[in-house]
Amino acid sequence: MKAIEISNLVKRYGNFTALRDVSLEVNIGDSWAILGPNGAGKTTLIRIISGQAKPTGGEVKVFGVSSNEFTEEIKRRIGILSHNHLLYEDLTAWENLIFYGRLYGVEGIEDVAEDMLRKMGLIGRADDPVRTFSRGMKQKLAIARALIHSPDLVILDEPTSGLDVRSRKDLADMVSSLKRDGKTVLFTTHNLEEVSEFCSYVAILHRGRLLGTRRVGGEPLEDYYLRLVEDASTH
Amino acid sequence: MLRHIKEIAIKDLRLEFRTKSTLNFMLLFALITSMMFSISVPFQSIQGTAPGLLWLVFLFVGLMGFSRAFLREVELGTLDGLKSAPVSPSDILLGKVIYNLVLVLIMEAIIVPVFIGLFDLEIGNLPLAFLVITTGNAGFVVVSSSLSTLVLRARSRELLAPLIMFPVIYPVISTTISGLRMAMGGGVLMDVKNEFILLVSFIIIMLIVSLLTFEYALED
Amino acid sequence: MEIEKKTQGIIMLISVAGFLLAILCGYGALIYLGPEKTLGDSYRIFFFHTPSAIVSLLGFTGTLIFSVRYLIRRDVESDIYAVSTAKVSLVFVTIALIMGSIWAKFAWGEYWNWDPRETAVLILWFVYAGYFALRSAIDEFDARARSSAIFAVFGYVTVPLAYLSTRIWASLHPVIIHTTGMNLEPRMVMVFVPMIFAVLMIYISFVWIDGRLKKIEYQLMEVVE
Amino acid sequence: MNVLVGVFIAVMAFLLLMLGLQLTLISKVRRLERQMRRLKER
Repeated sequence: MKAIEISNLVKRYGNFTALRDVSLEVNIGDSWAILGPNGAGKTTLIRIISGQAKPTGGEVKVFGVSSNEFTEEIKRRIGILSHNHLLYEDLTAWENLIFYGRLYGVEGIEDVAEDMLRKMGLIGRADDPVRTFSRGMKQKLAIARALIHSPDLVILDEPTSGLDVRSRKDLADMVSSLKRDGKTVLFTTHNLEEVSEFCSYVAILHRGRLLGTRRVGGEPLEDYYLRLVEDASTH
Repeated sequence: MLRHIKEIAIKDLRLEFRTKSTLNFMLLFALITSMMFSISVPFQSIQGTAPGLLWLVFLFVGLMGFSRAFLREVELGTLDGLKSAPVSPSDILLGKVIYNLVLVLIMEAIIVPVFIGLFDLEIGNLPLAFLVITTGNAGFVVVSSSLSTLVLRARSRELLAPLIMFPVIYPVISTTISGLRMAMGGGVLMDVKNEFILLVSFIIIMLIVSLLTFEYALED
Repeated sequence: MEIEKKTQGIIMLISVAGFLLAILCGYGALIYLGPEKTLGDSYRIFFFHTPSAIVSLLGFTGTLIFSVRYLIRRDVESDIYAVSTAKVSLVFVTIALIMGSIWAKFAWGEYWNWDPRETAVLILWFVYAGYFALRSAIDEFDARARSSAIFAVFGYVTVPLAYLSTRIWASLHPVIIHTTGMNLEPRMVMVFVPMIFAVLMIYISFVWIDGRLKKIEYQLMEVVE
Repeated sequence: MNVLVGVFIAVMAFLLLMLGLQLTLISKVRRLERQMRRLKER
């Protein structure tokens, strides 16, 4: 079984085609970067994989289950960190984690949440509303939120945007520890350098089309990327 | 699942009581409309028009307040969090309905006494009046909770919302007023039997329609 | 394309037959039948008012069916026909409302009486006016089709309500069709029933033509893309 | 009686107007279909 199998995925919003004929397979335990400029369809792809949006055509399977029959069981195995942090600003850090933990049916949620907050270094601010947090702290809490139910597939949608150097380093540590634990990681970015820093595979998305996939290493990514994009525009 | 519904409702109540953003606005709005009515309606005719006016206050307030439950999630972007969580759409809807029902009960407990005082009303059967308003509001909450998601991506949604909600809840509006009139005149439960049958069947039908369509309403 | 041509021919036939039948029945209603005992000549409005009302209610049922079909299938065609049926029904119910209030002026002395049936039909009118308002406010195709389809399902409650309004609330509105049969003289039935069919045929042809127009406009838009 | 004849004529005129509307709509459909064919041939 693969973690993700996407075949001939199409997503249209009215006349605008966000994704056309995207096919991709991700093995369990691999870490993939989806690289593409803004508007390439990265977020749309993520939304479909995480069950927030439905495909117009084609099929997406996550852990063998098709997105058309997406069950709560599958959603429980996915953790998503979106560029929108998905936190309730007027609730405290603690309340946010407890709320989501209960929705995900996490057992012993209070202990898990406390562990999580300690690991993220937020335990001292647990009872402060999220509104008062700095950008980096919100990001840390968002990570805790995404991982509260220890998901098998972790989706990170542009997680580095707006992060300072310190928080970025923490994020990289977190991703490598996820990889060590054998989790599948999906990571979207528009930044070439981040690909090799976080992931071992890369898929290049350009104007809704998947131009190519490869292992990280060998030919410099920049050359590979430019070659694919030029090929695509001459066709 | 009941657990999810409860979690969502409690979360929303906690959010609301922390900021009171909706509750305060709803109350102020209710007070100012009551005052406007009090100024505009001649004293002699108030006993006859009061049921309609009281219900209008609730309609206006509900129209502004009930849709906040979803709007707030959309503005914060947390609706995506709910959608990616293992929660069925009907749980989300029912959580919001229950949250709005609690808001309604709070509003009633404050507005009705103020309204009675402001107009110096005589209410024949106060418990029945409360019961009628609550049932009417329940119908309103069910419809507005799910219709408010339809205008989320529309232009000028604040204008559009009453436009599409009022005609659909018209049966609730008219039966509640007639029930309220009965209760104010000192009627008993048996006098408003027909109104109750109509209201309850409306609520049940709308709840079924909401639960069936809500999965589509949340999609994108 | 070939099938479309054939349907087009059939629809043209239905349309022309509908119009001819309507003229014939109009003659029957206005000239062939004599005045009624209590209402005099004003009862003749009934032959135009009631068929448009009946057909528009049937038409809104069509809107419901196409809307549900859209939600299941997500096809452009269902959305287009949901809109066409709603549009033509809205015109017909407007006609029924206007003629009804003219009749009310003769029979009850006022154009508008807030009779339960009048009110219920007016609310229904607002529901479908709201339907078009909702559509015009959403730009994105899928969101527009989906939202309005869901709204059509909700709004449909007003249709049975309009039909049953005379039974639920005390109403002045005459009830013509009972479960036991029709409350009409045989000669009147001879004009009334064909008139329903005539209006229905006109309705169907309008819906088909409008739907066809919208479909081809949609296809053109896609090709230009 | 005269009033009724007048009403009848008005109804006929209204029906003919509707028929005319249908015919214009159909001719518009035809025109767009031709346009479509031309676009497809290209």
